[in-house]
Amino acid sequence: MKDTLGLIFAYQNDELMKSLTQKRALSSIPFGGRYRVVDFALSNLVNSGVTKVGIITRNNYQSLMDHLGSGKEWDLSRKNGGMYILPPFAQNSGYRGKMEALRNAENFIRKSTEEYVILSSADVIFNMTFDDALRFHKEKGADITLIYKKGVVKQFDGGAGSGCIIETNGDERVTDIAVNPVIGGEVVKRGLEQIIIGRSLLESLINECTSHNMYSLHRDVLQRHLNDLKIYGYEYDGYCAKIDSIASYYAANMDLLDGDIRSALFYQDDQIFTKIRDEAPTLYTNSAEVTNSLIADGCVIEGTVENSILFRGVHVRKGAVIRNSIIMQDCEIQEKSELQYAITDKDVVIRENRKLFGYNLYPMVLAKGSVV
Amino acid sequence: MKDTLGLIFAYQNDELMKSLTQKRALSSIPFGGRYRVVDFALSNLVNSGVTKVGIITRNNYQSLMDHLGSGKEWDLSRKNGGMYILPPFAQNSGYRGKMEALRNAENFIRKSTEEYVILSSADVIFNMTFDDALRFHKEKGADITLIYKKGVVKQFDGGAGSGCIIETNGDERVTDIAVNPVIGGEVVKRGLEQIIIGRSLLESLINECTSHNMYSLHRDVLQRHLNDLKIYGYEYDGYCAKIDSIASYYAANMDLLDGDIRSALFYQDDQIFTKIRDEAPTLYTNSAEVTNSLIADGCVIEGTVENSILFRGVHVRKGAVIRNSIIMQDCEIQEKSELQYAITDKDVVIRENRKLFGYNLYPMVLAKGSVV
Amino acid sequence: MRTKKRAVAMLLAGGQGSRLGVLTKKVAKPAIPFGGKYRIIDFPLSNCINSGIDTVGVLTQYMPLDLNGYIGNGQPWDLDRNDGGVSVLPPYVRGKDGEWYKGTANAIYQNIRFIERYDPEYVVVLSGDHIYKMDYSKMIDYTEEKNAACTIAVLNVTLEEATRFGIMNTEEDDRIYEFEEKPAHPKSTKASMGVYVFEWKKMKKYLEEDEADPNSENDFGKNIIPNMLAAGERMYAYEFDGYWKDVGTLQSLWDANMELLLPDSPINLGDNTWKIYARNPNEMPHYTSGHAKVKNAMVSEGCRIHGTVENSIIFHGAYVGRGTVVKDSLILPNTVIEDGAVVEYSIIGQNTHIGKNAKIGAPKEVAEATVTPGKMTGYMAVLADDITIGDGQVVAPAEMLDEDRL
Amino acid sequence: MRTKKRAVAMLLAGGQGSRLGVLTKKVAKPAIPFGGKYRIIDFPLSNCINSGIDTVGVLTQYMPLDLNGYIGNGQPWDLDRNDGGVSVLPPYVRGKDGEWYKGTANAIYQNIRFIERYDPEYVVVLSGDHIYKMDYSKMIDYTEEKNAACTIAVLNVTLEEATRFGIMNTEEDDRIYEFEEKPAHPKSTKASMGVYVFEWKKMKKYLEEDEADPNSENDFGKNIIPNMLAAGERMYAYEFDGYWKDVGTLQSLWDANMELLLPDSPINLGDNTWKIYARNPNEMPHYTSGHAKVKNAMVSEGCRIHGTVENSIIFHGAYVGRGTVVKDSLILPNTVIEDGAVVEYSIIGQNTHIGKNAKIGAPKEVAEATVTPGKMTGYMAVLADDITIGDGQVVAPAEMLDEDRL
Repeated sequence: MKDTLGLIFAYQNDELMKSLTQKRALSSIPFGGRYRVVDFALSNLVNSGVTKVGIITRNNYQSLMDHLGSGKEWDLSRKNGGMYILPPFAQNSGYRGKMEALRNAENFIRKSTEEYVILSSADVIFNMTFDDALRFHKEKGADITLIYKKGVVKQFDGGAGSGCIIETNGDERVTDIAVNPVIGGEVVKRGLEQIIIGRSLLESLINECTSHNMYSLHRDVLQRHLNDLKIYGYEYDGYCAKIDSIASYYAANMDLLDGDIRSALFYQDDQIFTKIRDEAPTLYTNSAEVTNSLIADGCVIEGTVENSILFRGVHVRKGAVIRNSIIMQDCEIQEKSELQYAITDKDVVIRENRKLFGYNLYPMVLAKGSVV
Repeated sequence: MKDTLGLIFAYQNDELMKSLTQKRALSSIPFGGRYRVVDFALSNLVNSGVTKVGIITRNNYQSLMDHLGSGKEWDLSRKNGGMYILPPFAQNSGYRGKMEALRNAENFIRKSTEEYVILSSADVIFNMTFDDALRFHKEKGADITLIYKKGVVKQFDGGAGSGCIIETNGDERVTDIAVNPVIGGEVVKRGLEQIIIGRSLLESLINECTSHNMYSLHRDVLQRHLNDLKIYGYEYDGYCAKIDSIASYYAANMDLLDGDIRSALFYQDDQIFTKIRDEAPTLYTNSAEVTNSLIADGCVIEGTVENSILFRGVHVRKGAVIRNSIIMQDCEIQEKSELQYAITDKDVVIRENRKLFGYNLYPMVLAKGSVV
Repeated sequence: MRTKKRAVAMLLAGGQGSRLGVLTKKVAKPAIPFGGKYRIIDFPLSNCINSGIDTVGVLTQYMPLDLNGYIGNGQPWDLDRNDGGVSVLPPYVRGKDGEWYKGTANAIYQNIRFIERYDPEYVVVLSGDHIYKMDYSKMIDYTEEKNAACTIAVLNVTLEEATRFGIMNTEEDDRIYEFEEKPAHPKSTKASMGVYVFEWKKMKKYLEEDEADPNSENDFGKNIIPNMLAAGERMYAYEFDGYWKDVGTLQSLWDANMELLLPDSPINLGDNTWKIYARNPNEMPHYTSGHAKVKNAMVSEGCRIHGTVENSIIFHGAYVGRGTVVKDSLILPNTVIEDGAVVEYSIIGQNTHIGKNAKIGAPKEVAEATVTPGKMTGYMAVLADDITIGDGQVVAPAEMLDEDRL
Repeated sequence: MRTKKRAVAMLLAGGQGSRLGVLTKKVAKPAIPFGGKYRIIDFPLSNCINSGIDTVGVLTQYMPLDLNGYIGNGQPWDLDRNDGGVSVLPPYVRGKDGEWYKGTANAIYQNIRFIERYDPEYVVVLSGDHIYKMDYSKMIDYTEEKNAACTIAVLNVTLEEATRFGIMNTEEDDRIYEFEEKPAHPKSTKASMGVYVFEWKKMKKYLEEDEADPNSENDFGKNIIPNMLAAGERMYAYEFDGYWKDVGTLQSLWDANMELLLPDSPINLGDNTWKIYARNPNEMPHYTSGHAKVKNAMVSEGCRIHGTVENSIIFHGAYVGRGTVVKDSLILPNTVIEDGAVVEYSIIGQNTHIGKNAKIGAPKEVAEATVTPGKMTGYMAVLADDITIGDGQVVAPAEMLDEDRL
């Protein structure tokens, strides 16, 4: 897929998740013990053979830049192509929609020579290569192909709605696009915000939007051009989770305790790459009691851990109990403290004998660096 | 100099040079046939053994980022330390002074462990290592050391004034600091905007300025604290040129045709590093007539070139004549055209038989990509 | 960015390590896995960068493919530099004939041109056989202070142990007047750690003289050091009092790994002030299932643990099935141990597959009480890399197995 | 990021290149400078990356230090990859004994394990002796189309030239039925370029059989190809009609360099669609002074030209003094030619210093008319790397000089 350019929307900074996104973009939230959310979008492109990827940022992207570095871990530190961070123009403090964000990448797109572009939102957890979808796009002679997932959409409280729901005919041509509709428990085709489009078409659509002060990809491009452009849907039938609320973030992490989902995401030829951190392996002492948990390197476990995810460098001291929780990098859970349904951001310290309990769908979030 | 952090002010975007800085920061203006202005500040730090460098940017820094890449060419693509681009906070559209710019780097400075900081402006062309100056700084027990150059300041029309002029006593302690004074032809000590300071002192000065809404390094720090801080001057006696106007930019380029200045800047153990571009060596045909010129790789010369600087990939066609000019990357000077005292930005095409003449101190500037 | 370097390190990584038995069948000893995710060579390489030495030549000769691939461009150790960094130095042909490295001194001799590129004042000679953390820059400072031609790092051992080491006999100020290899009646307890700092100019002279001597074995311990002493060069012992472990035998490899499980482990891999770097495999966090029981163990990323693990090191990517028991063992990377198998007091090579209900080794106390120890293995069972043990098969304690058992 | 690769390239860079005389005294032939800033190996390496082959093994044996340093981590050719990239493969010791590469086939045989890491369908075998631009991916496609076990790239030469090449005799559809090495009476003009594409599974089989044959010379041309033909394998000639030049002799090296000066040079180094990459020295733009006269010449960065240069290639970092004349010559990197010297029809090695008013070689026409040609040098004067010619000294045409002349 040398003829395809990748563009990642990495600027989402969802208000609904603000406890975790206060100092970082959604795309750089830690996930699954050692990853960041953006690793999935980026690895999918790399695994598809895309060697030139632009990352569209807005604000709070220092943490994202620190994570991505020179792109080495994704093999995108290259002489030709590779990874390009696309910072916002100075005066711009926000994008009203994706088409406005793409204006920021216009120069990058114009200077590229690839025939196709994959537009990927960095808020979906999935492991997919685009080879088959691109073949489908070419065979259908499509102008735009939307990757979708068929199923019942889990509705999380505080979620950003269901995104776009499409309908397709027998030929998989898209016949209707609904933006954030209210849906019940029915099976729908939900767009994953992973889109294949010709580069020159994308350029002209950006121009069209700019000159008409339009900005929404869904409303101003997909809905408006539903009839005059050939828009197709391509079904992805693997695991996926959209991160748009604390609840959906928590649920997607907990999904990883399911062996099948873990297999689908990680034990594949196509790996999910992430930034290296040099840590020793995790040490279990004689008093450790760990069940059904995912544990990164660098932890020291002297207490009890159940149904939880521990990031790198967590220290669980003697008598401490962690259940159904997500403990990020370098947290320390001191003697005899207890956590249930909690998400502790990086560098949190839970003092001795403290007890903190959240609920399943309303996990308690402790901000970065807090000492409780 | 492992105990020293480098910070480069790379955001200058001088209004006086706007024909060259329209789409780039001053620090990324091409210079000397294959360099960018920022290469000097960056190489000086690297040559001094500094391995952690923050680059303070503001806007129009895409071109700077493209140039710097991962920092590989400066050996600053490292696991520990290396190069950090410090983008502005989103809402910030400009800095009123260097202390305000440093606020942007506060986090970076606080997280560092080095004892000293070198603050370096990326608008000076010079080749200097800071080892001796740092030794001086330590021996004197100085709080702040200003590197200065003694001499008559060349006044270029349209220049940004003479910067700061200092006076020092016999012990080299700074006794007076004048900001942009009007000066005649006398010998003065001109600050090169290369400053050594303790990291913790710098942190507290940034805090002080922030809390009092002050922003100027010269007025609010150096002048205000002239008596209660130990501010010393350290003389640099090599070649230097400050780029602050088209005329000073032109003159500094032309200086390179002087063998002694070339030696001082380039034929040293301490090299000036820059981004690699893969070009074949330059080809002279039978009709080439080249004298007293500096010529980068990738050129094809069929015409006449005198007292000029040719960047990479320039094509001088038969019968074309270039005198006293600066021709940037990938320009094409077609048959029988003639240039005198001209600066052509990248990708300029001069059509057949065109004749363009500027004057010595008012060279004609042709904007990037123009076809004349 | 100045090419002149204060010190260049030369790491002797050419040895076969034959006392490690089947583990070195396909890889050179410095590439043997250690401590859950490391390899032995990570220790000297990390020591170099942590000591501020950014130019390292690695002298390889035996089965270098894995080692070369592992070292790569040196990036994991921050040794990918425009000027210096890590270079792998194999033997080569010049003129008409090629020459293998005849001995440790000859290996350095053949690479004089490499060293001279950097015009160093000092050359640090290291080996890839030891687990330790050491700041070489302090030893270089000491060499400079003493104005010595050569400094040899020594460790204080017991008089009994001293009979198994190269021993430095020194004056009161640590100047060496005699070197004895494995003395029957040691006069001193200062054992050489195999870490040397040489003043380069002197070293070059002795290397050239040694090369010209047809009777020399071209070895540092046997030739260069004695020659320098005989010539009256200033040579000093540099005392090191940290943790240092030779991992040249299967037993010492097992011991050194197990010491990582001690409370306040003497090598402390979690110490951020002196990190040991490794080429990180890209694996997800390890999963410990609802059926698992893990006590006093080290588990690395990519592992899936469904059984019981005690007093063991599980290297990255390994799988321990349900009902499986692993005790007192090292399970090297990417090995699979199926359901119901029992592995006790064993070292299991990389990528090896152990079938269901197989039985490898015996409980440590049982083995030690009932079995005749193997020459290399002691009471342990040791399995090579890349082999398969069928369901229900048995590998006895003290056995060293190099082929499938189906 | 999938480890399985369609094709892996193996570049044979172990030859000494003895016909290049003093130029290969210190460096392997593929590391010889070419075209002002390149080295010969830049051509096959750049061809690989431009053909989409990102996994290259470089087989070295002779004087590899410079070559290894030059290749480094492969970054200049965009061959520094997390998976694949360029790997230098020296000979090594396994078991007890080491084995030098006995022949081209043996060199590949010894690195079967390297190749198998990438599980390729095809292996491309290249040599480091030729200047050319070629898209190997088209040749691989052709191999696949023809369902061939091996494809050999051929060039159409004259019948006369054919006597000096390995010649492929083919059917009408380009299937090879016979291979003749330097035939006295060639039946065909299809000369082998030394570029092979093999189906890996087949190749491995023949390599193993060849290794088992004690009488084999372990050479592709002498053993592998004939054996495969004899066994009836499908082997095809792949016609290449671009520029291709063997630079195995001093004369051909000079010729190939000079062809860069032709209008519409056949190798066109300025073509951005097929870039030739090189490890770039960090040097400033070259300076041509007010006294200089440069015509029909190639000048690279870092040069300082104060004299007359005609019909010559001046490599990077060279200095040509005032009043100095350089004609019909190659001046390799970092060489200094002082004021008033005259260099004609010569090749001057790297870092060589030529004193004032020295005289090297003679005008081409004069030399050709008056001098007995040297066996290696022809009518040229050839100076080794790193030597010094004193002021006023003379080096005669056809002379090859390997030491200082003061």
